[in-house]
Amino acid sequence: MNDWRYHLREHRGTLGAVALFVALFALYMAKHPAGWNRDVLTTAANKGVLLAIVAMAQTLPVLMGGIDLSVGMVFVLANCIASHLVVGSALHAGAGVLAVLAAGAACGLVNGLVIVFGRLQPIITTLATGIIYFGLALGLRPVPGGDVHAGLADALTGALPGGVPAMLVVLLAVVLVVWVPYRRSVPGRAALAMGSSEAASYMSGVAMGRTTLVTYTLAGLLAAIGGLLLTFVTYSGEASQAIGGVYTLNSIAAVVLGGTSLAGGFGSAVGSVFGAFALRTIGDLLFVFDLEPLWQPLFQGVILLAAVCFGSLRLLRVGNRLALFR
Amino acid sequence: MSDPVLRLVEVSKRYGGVRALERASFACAAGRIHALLGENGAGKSTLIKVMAGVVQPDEGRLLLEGQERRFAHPQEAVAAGIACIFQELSLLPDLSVADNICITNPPRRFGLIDRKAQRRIAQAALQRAGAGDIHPLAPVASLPLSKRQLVEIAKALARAPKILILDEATSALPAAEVKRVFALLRRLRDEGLAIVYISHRMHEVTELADDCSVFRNGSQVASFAAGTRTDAQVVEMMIGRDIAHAFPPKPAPAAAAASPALEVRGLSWAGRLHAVDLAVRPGEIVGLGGLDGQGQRELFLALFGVLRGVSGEVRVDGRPARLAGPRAAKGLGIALVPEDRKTDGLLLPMSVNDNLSLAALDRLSRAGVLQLADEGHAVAGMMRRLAIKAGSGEDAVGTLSGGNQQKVVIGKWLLNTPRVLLLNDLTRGIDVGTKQEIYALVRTLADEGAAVLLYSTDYAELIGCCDRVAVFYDGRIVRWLEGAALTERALVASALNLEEATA
Amino acid sequence: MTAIALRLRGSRHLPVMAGAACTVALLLVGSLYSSNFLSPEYLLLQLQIASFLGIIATGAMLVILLGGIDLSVPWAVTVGGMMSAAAAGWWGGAAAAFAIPFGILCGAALGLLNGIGVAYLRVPSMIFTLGINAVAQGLIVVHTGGFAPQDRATPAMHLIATGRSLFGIPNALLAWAAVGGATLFLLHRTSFGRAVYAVGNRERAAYLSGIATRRVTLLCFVFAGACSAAAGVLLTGYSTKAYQAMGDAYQLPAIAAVVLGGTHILGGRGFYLGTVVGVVLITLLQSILSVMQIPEMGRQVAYGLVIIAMLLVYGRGRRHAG
Amino acid sequence: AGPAVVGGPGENPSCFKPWDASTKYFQWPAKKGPYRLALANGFVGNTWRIQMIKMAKAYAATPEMASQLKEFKIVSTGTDVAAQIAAIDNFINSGYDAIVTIAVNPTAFAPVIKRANAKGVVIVPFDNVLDSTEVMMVNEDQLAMGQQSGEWVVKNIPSKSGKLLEVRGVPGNSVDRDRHLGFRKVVEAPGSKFEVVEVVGNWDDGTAQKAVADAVAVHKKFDGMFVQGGSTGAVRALIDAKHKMIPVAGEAENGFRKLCAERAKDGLVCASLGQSPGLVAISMKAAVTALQGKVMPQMISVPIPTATHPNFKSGENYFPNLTDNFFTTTDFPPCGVTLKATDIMAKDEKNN
Ligand SMILES: Nc1ncnc2c1ncn2[C@@H]1O[C@H](COP(=O)(O)OP(=O)(O)OP(=O)(O)O)[C@@H](O)[C@H]1O
Ligand SMILES: Nc1ncnc2c1ncn2[C@@H]1O[C@H](COP(=O)(O)OP(=O)(O)OP(=O)(O)O)[C@@H](O)[C@H]1O
Ligand SMILES: [Mg+2]
Ligand SMILES: [Mg+2]
Repeated sequence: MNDWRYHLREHRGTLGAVALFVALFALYMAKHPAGWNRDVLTTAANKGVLLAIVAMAQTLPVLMGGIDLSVGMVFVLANCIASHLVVGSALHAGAGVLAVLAAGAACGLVNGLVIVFGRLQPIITTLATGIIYFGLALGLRPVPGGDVHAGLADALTGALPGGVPAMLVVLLAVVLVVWVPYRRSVPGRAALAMGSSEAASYMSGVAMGRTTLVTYTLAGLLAAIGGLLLTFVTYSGEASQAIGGVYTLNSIAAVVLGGTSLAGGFGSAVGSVFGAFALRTIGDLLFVFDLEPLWQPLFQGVILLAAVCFGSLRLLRVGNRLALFR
Repeated sequence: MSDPVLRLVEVSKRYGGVRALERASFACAAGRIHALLGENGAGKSTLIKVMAGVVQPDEGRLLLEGQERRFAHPQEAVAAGIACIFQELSLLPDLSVADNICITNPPRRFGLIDRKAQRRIAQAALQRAGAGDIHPLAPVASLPLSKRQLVEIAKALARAPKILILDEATSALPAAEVKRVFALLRRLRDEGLAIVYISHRMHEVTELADDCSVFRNGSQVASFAAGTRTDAQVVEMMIGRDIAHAFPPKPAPAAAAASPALEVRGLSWAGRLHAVDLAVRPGEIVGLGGLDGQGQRELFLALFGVLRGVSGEVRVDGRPARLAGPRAAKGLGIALVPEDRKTDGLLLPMSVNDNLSLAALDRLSRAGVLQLADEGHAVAGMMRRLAIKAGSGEDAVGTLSGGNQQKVVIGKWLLNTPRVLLLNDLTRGIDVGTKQEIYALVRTLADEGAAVLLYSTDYAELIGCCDRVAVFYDGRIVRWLEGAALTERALVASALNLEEATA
Repeated sequence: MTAIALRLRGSRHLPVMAGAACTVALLLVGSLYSSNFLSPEYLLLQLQIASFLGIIATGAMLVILLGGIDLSVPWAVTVGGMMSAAAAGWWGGAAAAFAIPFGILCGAALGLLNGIGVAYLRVPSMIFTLGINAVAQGLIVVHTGGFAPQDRATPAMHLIATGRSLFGIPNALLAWAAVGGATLFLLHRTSFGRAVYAVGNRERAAYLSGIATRRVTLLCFVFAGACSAAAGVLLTGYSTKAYQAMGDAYQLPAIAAVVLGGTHILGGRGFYLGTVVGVVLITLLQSILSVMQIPEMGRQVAYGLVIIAMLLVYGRGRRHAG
Repeated sequence: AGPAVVGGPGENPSCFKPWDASTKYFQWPAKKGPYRLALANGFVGNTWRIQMIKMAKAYAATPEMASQLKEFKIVSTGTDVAAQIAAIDNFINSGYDAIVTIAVNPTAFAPVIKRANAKGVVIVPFDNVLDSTEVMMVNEDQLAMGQQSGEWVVKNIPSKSGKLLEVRGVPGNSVDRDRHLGFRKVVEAPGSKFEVVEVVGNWDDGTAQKAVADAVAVHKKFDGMFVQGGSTGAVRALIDAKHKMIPVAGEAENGFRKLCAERAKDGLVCASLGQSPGLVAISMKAAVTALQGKVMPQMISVPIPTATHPNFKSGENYFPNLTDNFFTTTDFPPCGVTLKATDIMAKDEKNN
C-alpha cells in the first residue's frame, strides 16, 4: 500500500535534519586539515553529544506543547553535583551517577508539579525554576572545581577499539533506553496528543496530569545525563549561568532544526539529535574557514539564520495558504 | 420504557451568571435511541458534557445503572463505558487516525503500544463506522471535516461503550454517509447500546429516534416516545412558537439581462478545480451541490484569495478582480463564512463584540482609531438582528452555544455589507427556529442586491433556498439544476454523476 | 463579597491589582531590612531604573500578545546604544540631534528582520529572533573592532536618562509614560491593536477575516525592536556610554515582567497596565535582593521562588475545557 | 610526554617572572620554527576580549613575532566550555605547535592538557587560569590585586572604620573569588573596623551602576568602594546620587580613569588596578619561547598595572580620546611588548 508515504511524512522533519547535518559535516570534513580520523571524530562527538542530549531533553516538553527553559540549568546543576559525587571508588562513583540522575529527575518532577498543580504556563514556570536550580548549583560550586572518576571519564570521552567515539554509543544507548520506549509508551503518545490539541486530549480522556509529570521528569533526567557527561568532558563542575543559558537556547534551536514543531504535536528526539549535531557543526565551521576573528560571531549568526530559514522553502510549495497556519 | 441505564436528576450548571442547566433531568435506556432536542443554547451540550465528565455539575445527581456516580475527569466516564462524540470534535489533528481511535486505551505489548494491533483495531472500527476508505495512518489534520466526524464515530466505537452519545455528530456529513451512520446506529441499538442523539435536523430525528426529550432554557420540558407528537408540536415545544414555512418564498427569476455580480470563467487550481464557469447575478442565491469534497470548498477558498496558483478569470461587478488574499477579497465586497467556525471563523477567547467587529474594523475606525461608539452601536444592532443569545457582548465567544457561535460568524460578515456571500455549510448546528430566520436573512440580503453562493450538504436546504444549483463532481460543474428540475432525486443522481440523471 | 470576588477573578484588572498588592508587600518586607526602602528617593530611583525595563517590556508585550517571543532583546538594546552613540560621533555638532532617532531606527531595522522572518518566512519567533540576536552581536563586534566608533552618550541622552524635571519626576519615567501611553492607546483604541489580539488568539481566523496578519506581525516586531533600541539609548545615557552586551541583563526580566503582569504567554490576552505593574515588581525584587546581604545562591533561589509564588497567587490558568 | 621539569632560572626572567619562589620550571624539546600558533578564545562579546584579539593580531604582525610564526589562527567559541575544549582538541589534532587560550572554565582543562602533552603541544592558558601546576600559565595575581586594592582603600580611609561597598564580579568565577578573598583579607584584618556591604556587578558597567545606585539609596553613605569591574558605572552611580566622593579602587577601564582624573578636584581618589588584554602578547611570546626549547617558569606572573591618585596622566595611563570601554594598559616593556593604545583601538580613528 502507500504506507510509506505516511511514514515518510511522519519522519520528514528528522530526515531534513539528517540531510542538513550530513551536508554541513561533509563540508567540515572536506576542509578539515586532519581529515577523517579517530581523534577528529571523537572531538566532534564529545562536543556534539552533550548538546544532543540536552536537545532530547528539550524535545519531550516541546512535543507536549510546552517548553523547558530550565534544561540548561538542570544540566549545570547536574554537572555540579557530579563533580562532588561521581568520585572515589567505582562503587562510590556509580552511586554518585545514580544520585545525579535522581536529582535531575527530581528537578524535572518539580517543574511538572508546579505546572500541573499550580496550573502555570511551562515557559514561565521553568524560567523561574531554572533560576532556582542555578542558585542551587552556585551553592554547590561557588567556584569551579571538583573532580570526577577518571577511569569512567576517560572511557566515555575516548574511542572504542573500532574507532567509534564512546560518546556516540552513550547517545545511542540513551535514545534506545529513554526515547524509544517513551515514544512508544502511553504517556509518550499522550504527550504528543496534548501537543496536538490540549482541549481535545482532555475531552478524549487523556491522563494529562500524569503525562505532564512523566514528561518533565524525563526531561530533567535527560538534562542530568547531559550534565553528567559534561563532567566527564571537563573533569570538574562549574555553576555558570552563561553555560546554562547557552544550552537552553541551543537546545531549542536544535529542536527546531530537528523538525519538531514548537507548537507541539509533531516531531522526534532523533531529529533534535541531528539538529544539535548540525548546530555544533556550524560552530565547527569557524575552525576550518579562515575568517577574521572579529567576523566569526557574525558568520555564525548568519549561518544559523540561514539554517533556520531552510524550512521556509516549503512555503514555495504551499498552494492553500491556510496550510501555513496551524 | 425499560430501566434507564443512565439517569440525571435535577442537574444544574452555571457559568458565571449564565444558567446552562437548571434542575434538568434526563434518562436513557439500553437498546433505544434517545433524541435530545432544543434550540441553540438550550443546554444540550452541557448536559452531555456532564454525562461525559467534562463538566462537573453544581448540583444534582448522576446515576449509572442505578449507582450514583461522579465523574471528575472524562477518563472516568470513558472507563464507565460512556463514549461521547462532542459537538466540537475531540480529535488530535497531528496524530494519525489509528492513534486517535486508540488514544485512551491502546493495545499494549511489554508495556508499550502495539502499533500493529492498534492498526487492526482502528481498521475494524473504521470499517464499522462505514469509513473503511480512510487510511489508519493518515494524520487527522489532512482529512476533511466529514471524514473527521466518521473517525470520531469510529473512535467512540472502538471503546466498546455501553452508552454512546452523539452531539451533532453528523452535521457535516452528506446524506449518503448519514444513511450509513444511521444504519450503524440502529444496529448498535439492537445490540443493546443506549444511544443519545442530538441533531437540529428534524427529519433525521423523526427517522431515527425511539424516544425524544425536549430542552429549553436549561431544563427538560418534555419527554415522549417518538412519533407521538407532530413535528410542529415538537418545534413549538422547542422554541415556543410555530414555524409555518422553513424557507422563504423564492422571487421570480431575475431578468437575465442583469449583469452578474460575480462571474467566474475557467477557474482551475492544482488538479482540484477544473475550468469552473459560473455567474451569479445580484439577488440570486446559487447553490453548490454534489458529494462532499468535490471542489466546492476549493472554489470558495479560491474566490476568497486563499489559494495560490489559481488560473482563470474572476470578475466582480463586471471588473476583473485580482484576488490576492482575504483582505483584497474583502475589499471587493466578498465575504466567506468558513466551514469550521472554531478554527477559521472565531477567536474563541475574545468577546462577542470583538469578534463581530473584526471583519469591519476598517469601517469602524477613522485613521486607524476605533470609533467606539459606532462600534458599540453596530455590534449591538447585529446581536439584536441575529438574536444572538449571550449574557453580554463582553462574554467570550467560546462560551456561547454552537449555534450562537455560528450566528456570530455570519454577523461578523454582515457588518461589512458584502456584495458577494460565500456561505459554506451556513446552518451547521443551528436550530430550526434560527435556521428559518437565517434563510430569511439570506434571502433579504439577496433581495438587497447581494450575490450568494451557498454550499450545503443538506439537500433540503439547497432545494428550499437556492434559485439554481450547480452540481459538482471531481472539481467540475457537471450539471445545473433550476426551477422544477431542482429535486432531491435530481440532486442525488447528478451528484453521483450518473448518466440517467440527464434523462 | 463572593460576587465581588467573582467579578474580580474574571476581570482583566486582577493581575494589575494583585501585582500592586505584591509590590506593596515586597516593599514592606524590604523595609524590615532597611526603612530606606520606603523613602521617596529610593522609590523614585527605582521608577527611573524601571523605565529602561519598562520600555523593553512594552515591545516584548506586543510580541507576546501576538503569540511570539522576542529573544533578540539583548543585542537589540546594545545596537540601539552603540549606534546612537556612534552616530553622534560621525555627525557631531547639531546633527547629533539625529543620534537618538538613528539608534532607534537601527533597532527597528533589526525588528524588521525579525518580522520578515516570523511573518513572511514563518520561522518560529523563538528561533528566528535568537538568530537575529546572534547576527546583531556579530555586527556589533565587527563594528567595535573595526571602526573604533564613539560610544559616549550625548548630553541629550544623559539628560533623558538621568535628569529630573517637573516635580522631580525622572525624565526616564516620563519617556516610559509616553511610550506606555501610546501603547495603551494603540492596543485598546485602534484597529491595529484589535488586530494584534486577533492574531495572537488565532492567526488563521484573523487572516480569514481579512486582517493583514503578516503586516500586523511585522509591525509588532518593528515596534519591539525600536523599544529595545530606545531602552539602549536610555541606558547609554544612564551609563554615559554604550558598551558591548549592555542588554544582557534585560531578556529574562522583560519576559517575566510581561507574564507577571498577566499577559498570557501564548498570546491574545493581556492588559498593558499589568505589564507596568510587572516591570515595577521585577525591578523592585531585583533591587531589594541585590541590596540585602545574602549569599548569591540565596538571592537566585529567592528570585525564582518569589516569581513562582506570585504567579501562583494570581497567574493560575483555568482548568481545561468546561 | 609533556615538558620536563627542570631547575631554574628560566629564560628572560624580567619578562617571564616566576610566580613565587616555589614555582617549577618546564622545558619542552626544542622545535624548529616557524611555528603554527593558535588562540582559542571563548566569549567575544565584550570590549576587553575584542581588544585582546586585536592585540593578539597586532602582536603577531610585529617583526619579532612574524618571523617566528608560520600561521596564527584565532577561534572564538563562545561561552560553552565543551566547545572550547573541542576547539583546542581540534588544534591539537591538526598539528598546531602551541595554543594560547583563555579558559572558559579553568578547572575543565585537565583532560585537554593530557592530550596536548601526549602530542607535545604547548598550551598556555592566561587571564582565567587553571588551578594546576602541570601547565605553563600567564596571569596577574588576582589575589594580590584584591589585596592591593584593599590596602589602598584602607590607607585612604584614615579612620580605619566605616562602611565599604564591594562590587563583585560574575558569581561562580574563580577570578571573582580571588579578588574578593584578597580584598576581604585586608579590610577585615585586625586593626580596622569596616562594615562591608556587598553587591553583584557582574563586571558589567550597567549592572554595577544599578547595584551601586540601589546600595547608595538604601545605605545612604559609604566611606570607600572596591569595584572588580564595571568601575565606570559604579562611579557614575555615586555621581548621579550626589554621593560624597570617596576612595574607589577599581579596574583599569579608560572611562574610570577619565572620571578619576576629571573628578579629582571634587575629592574623588582612585586606584586603578587592572587585568590587561596585553596578557595575550606575553602568552604568545611565552609559547614561542617554550617551543624554542628554553626553560620557562610554570606560572608566569605579570605585574599588575597600577595607577593611583594623583598619577593619572593623559595620554600615558589614560586616553581622553579613546573610548571609555578601552582597557588602558597595553604595553609591557620588559617583554618587548610595546603596543601603543592608539595602535590598537584607533587604527582608523577619526571621530574620537
Ligand atoms: N464554558 C462556558 N462558559 C460560559 N457559558 C457557557 C459555557 N458553555 C456553555 N455556556 C452557556 O450555557 C448555555 C448552554 O449551552 P450549550 O452548549 O449546552 O447549548 P446547546 O443546547 O448545546 O446549544 P447548541 O444547539 O447551539 O449546541 C449557553 O447559553 C451557553 O452560552
Ligand atoms: N498571514 C499570511 N500568510 C500567508 N500569506 C498571506 C498572509 N497574509 C496575506 N497573505 C498573502 O500575501 C499577499 C498579500 O496579502 P495582504 O492580505 O497583505 O493584502 P495586500 O493587498 O498586500 O494588502 P496590504 O496593504 O495589507 O499589504 C496575498 O497574496 C495574501 O493572500
Ligand atoms: Mg451544543
Ligand atoms: Mg499585506
